[in-house]
Amino acid sequence: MSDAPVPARPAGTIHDLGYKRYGGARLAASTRWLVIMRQQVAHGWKTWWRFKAALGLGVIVTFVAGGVMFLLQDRAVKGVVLPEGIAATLTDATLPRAMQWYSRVAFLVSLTIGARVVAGDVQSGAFTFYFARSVRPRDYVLGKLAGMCALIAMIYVGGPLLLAIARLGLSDSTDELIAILPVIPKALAMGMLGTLAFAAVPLGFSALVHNPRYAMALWATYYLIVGGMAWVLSRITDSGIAALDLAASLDRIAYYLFDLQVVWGRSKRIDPALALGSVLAHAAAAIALVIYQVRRAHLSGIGGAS
Amino acid sequence: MTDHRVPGSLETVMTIAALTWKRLARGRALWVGVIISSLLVPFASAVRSSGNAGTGEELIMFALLTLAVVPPMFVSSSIGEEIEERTTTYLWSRPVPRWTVLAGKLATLVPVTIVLAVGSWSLAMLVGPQRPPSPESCLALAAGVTAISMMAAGIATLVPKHGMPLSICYMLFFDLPIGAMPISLSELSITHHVYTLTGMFRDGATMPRSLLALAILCAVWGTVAIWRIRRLEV
Amino acid sequence: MTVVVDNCSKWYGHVLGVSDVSWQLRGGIVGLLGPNGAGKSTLIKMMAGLLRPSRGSLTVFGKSPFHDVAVRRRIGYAPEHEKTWDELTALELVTVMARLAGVAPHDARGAAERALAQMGMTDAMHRRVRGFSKGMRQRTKLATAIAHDPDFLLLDEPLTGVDPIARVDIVERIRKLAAAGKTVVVSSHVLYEIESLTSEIVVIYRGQVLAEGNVYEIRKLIDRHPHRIRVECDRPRDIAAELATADHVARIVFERGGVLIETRDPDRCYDALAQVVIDRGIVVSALSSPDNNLGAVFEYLTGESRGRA
Amino acid sequence: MTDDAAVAREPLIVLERLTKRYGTIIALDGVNAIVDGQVIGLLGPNGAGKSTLLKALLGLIPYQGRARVLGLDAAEHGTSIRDRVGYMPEQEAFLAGMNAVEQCTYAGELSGLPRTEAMQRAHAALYYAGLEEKRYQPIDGYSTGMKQRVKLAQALVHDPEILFLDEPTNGLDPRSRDEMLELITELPGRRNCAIVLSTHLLPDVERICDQAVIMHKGRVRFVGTIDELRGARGSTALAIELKADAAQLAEVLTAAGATCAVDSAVTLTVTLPAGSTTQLVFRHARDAGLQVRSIGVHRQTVEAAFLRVIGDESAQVAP
Repeated sequence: MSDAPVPARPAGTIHDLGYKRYGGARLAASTRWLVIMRQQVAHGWKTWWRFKAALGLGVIVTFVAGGVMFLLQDRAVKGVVLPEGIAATLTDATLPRAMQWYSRVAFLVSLTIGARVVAGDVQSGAFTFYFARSVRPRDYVLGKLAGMCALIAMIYVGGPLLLAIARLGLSDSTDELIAILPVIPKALAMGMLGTLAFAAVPLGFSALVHNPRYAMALWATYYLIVGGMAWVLSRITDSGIAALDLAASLDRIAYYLFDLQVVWGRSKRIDPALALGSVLAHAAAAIALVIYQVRRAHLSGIGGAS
Repeated sequence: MTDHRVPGSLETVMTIAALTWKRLARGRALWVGVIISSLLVPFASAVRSSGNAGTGEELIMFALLTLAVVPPMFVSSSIGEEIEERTTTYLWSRPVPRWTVLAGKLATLVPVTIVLAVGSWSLAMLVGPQRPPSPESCLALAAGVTAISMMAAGIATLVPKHGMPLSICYMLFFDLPIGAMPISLSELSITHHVYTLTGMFRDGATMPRSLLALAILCAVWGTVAIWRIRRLEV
Repeated sequence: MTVVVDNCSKWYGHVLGVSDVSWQLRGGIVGLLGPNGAGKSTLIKMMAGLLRPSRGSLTVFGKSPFHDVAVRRRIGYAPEHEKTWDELTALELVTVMARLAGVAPHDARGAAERALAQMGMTDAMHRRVRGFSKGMRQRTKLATAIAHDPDFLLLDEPLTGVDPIARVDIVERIRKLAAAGKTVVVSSHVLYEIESLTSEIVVIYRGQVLAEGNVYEIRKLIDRHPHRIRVECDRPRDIAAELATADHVARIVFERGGVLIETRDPDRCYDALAQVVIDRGIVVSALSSPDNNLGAVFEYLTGESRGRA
Repeated sequence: MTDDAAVAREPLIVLERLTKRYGTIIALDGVNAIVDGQVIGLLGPNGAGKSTLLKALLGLIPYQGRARVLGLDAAEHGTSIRDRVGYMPEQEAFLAGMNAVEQCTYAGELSGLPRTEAMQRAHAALYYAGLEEKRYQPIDGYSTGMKQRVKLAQALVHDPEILFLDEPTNGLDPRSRDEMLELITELPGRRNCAIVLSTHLLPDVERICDQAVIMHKGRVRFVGTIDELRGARGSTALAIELKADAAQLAEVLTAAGATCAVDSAVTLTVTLPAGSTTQLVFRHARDAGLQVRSIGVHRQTVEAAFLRVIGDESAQVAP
């Protein structure tokens, strides 16, 4: 026993609180976008005016639409008919009709957050913060885009999905339930498309000019005025130019997805394929613009104006 | 040079106006403004080429919409940014009364915006309906620009940081909706009076009355702006 | 009297900028010293007419600069921040500022050119301010302050961020302005910048004037607090023996090649030390005191001279 | 990190014919230098090419020639270098509406630390920078000194091996400046992290740097220790400080055969005549009723040395 004495436990210890070198592995550069995305969501979530107010409006839209769906199930809707030519009831038409309201709410978010992202970062010197670290331009773009998508998806995917579930709940029989089960993937697809549009396009405008104010003005002008003009033009010319109106295009796609024919209204003139093409082209052009501008900012790098 | 001459008010207004013009012309704001205003022209031309001459009613609607964006952008960038970036320290340390700075800025911004608005409107009328714009409509746009600029100046001095979005929201969510109301609340709406002044829509109110209303609105916002800018520190 | 400040206070909301300051400024170059947030800029801005005192009065040439427009004609102010109207060239900027200050229109451009030349900016004056380095921005700001030939210059941190070559040059130019009879107030929180410029200082601390006057006079205040004097010499024991009995000496410590004396009365101690050195013919190779510099004065004045290792 | 030993032997920064052109402007003109040390001062007037050099070292811009940092080629391994290097920018580079902890955590995560590790290190870095109580307040309301501390903390958070500090004491009052410099000097010992300090405040360099690199017009003019820069070799002149009136002492000492230069109202530089000691100074001072406050070997200040190196076009010290 005495051969192996148990080391006496000291009565007191002073622990070395000194600096410990980080020994763990660093995460791969390809995960940086996740960090940026989370920050973008956290940033939007932070104050009442940036995102939560709009989210509140989105919730109100969902509740009102759900209420309409439930209370006025059998009321026919003006302007849209089912493929067989029968007037659509609010049960079927509420979800696609609600999309334009979600668009309005998403526009508000894109105006208060989306249209300022890149321009704001240029102005506040945040690019120095990003590019002095192992963040590549593509990480930044992907992260910001994903962040904006996540924010808008809360409204634009979440709302329609809830409405789709409500629609399932209103089915009279199991057969009907199974027959209308596709509303879920349809609502998802619709929501994701709209989310992409309202995340990417304002981001593109925010990269267009280096001043958040001008970026906001340009985005508002494009969405409200150019869209309105395109719509008026297409009414006069009976052409599909109204596809330039993002709101109308999204509307049209919604009606198409939910098998409703538009008899009159803003989105009547747009061919669904054209509408889809327009939304995707807008998003692609915007993302390309952001990538181009962020690369330029990356090359000028950190520090002063040399 | 030691005669300690203090510049006259008119001289100061002119100096500030020239300065504002130089900064506007060299910055991007002017081009953004030109782009937004001139959207009206390709639109009119497209309407025309579709074989639909139109009367300009739709054009005036879009002209008013651009007015909801362009003057707030110019005015709140020029005033709000100056306050926010503290370049006002240069101005306030000079021997000039503060209202002259405001007047000088508006003396450039308002005419420039009027030229943009009336210019693109006239061009759009010539390209689209192919007739000269009525003097009333030009006057209406000019009065509208003035009133909206005064409103934007008031808001920009009250809330320098968020002047532009607030002004735009004011136009979109307050001014335009109440202008469409049939009740007397519409007297508060700038856009309502501009519509009346164009003489394109008859809705009872006479033009002198609208002019008077706009003048009162200008005076109210102008007072707010001057009151604020006199109290502003740094 | 150029400036008279009388029981003057300034609050921003609940934040106190300047607290019950009474102070007068006659002329010459005055260095306004103090830590960040002590109230230097607030005081300067009040003198420039940008801020209105919350209480008390502040006059420049007998007038209130906030309310009296005309008196600002005689003031030249260069703000602390860097932002200017970057779209303009240096010449345009200075010309506009000169015109706003009342220089006759036909003369403004000439005045601006002269002011820029005075600041060594002739070569760059047709370039836009946007691309300027900090040194060039500071010079341009100084040119805007002097273009209308004011009698009283307020320069807020004119040397911050300027590279050493430019700093030497700017200091020289500011001194020339003072030599030409102008009253100049220069603020800084870096002591050695001010040291090269003037010996007249005002120390602002916690919104109050803590000390004012000639820096060497102020330095005498330092003699109130204990000093350590390090003497490197050939015979430290002789010094120790001689000074050990003096009532002003608190402690004597031998060090390698010398001796460290702690004293309660530096003024007397230095004299006594010199006497010992002379009397005993000691060869002193170095004499120094960590507590005997302006930095120490500054720390002493601002109350919290931290314990040194 | 198995080749830690190998990395340690490699100098911090190796530059070979490093050249960078912006159009017709040559920002870096064939720079050759080997830089090593613990606290390195990077000096030069505006436009000397310092920030371009930093950008090249961080692998942010393309360049000609070679640049190696910590043994890694900057052109190829930009992201790995940036993970191991901390950068404290001169201008404000904060994200709107964030407090110090969030900012530092985010910075750590962007440098590849897992979230929990980043949070822990953010707090540690902010403690180190002395921002204990204020770290949950939004940065917008910070004073200049506090902002500088946040910038330092965010540069430290990911445990860098080299820290580039761009004007870290700019806008700080003497006490904050002392504290900041103290923080910086402790870094190599406590965190095993080399410092590259770029500043216009040469007394700072004098106080904390052991090495200096001086750049001018896109070239490196000097690489070496601070003592080499000052040239402390065998100067016989004395720097003397009085309680008052240096001019008067200069007068009497000149009469006694010394060479004097009055530096300020209370300081002068004296070269004593051959064979005399400081006794001469003390005696004349006492006789003139003056009090000697300090005597030391006159050393060229870093500022003077810097001006000499920059001013002397031909004095290019090749490494």
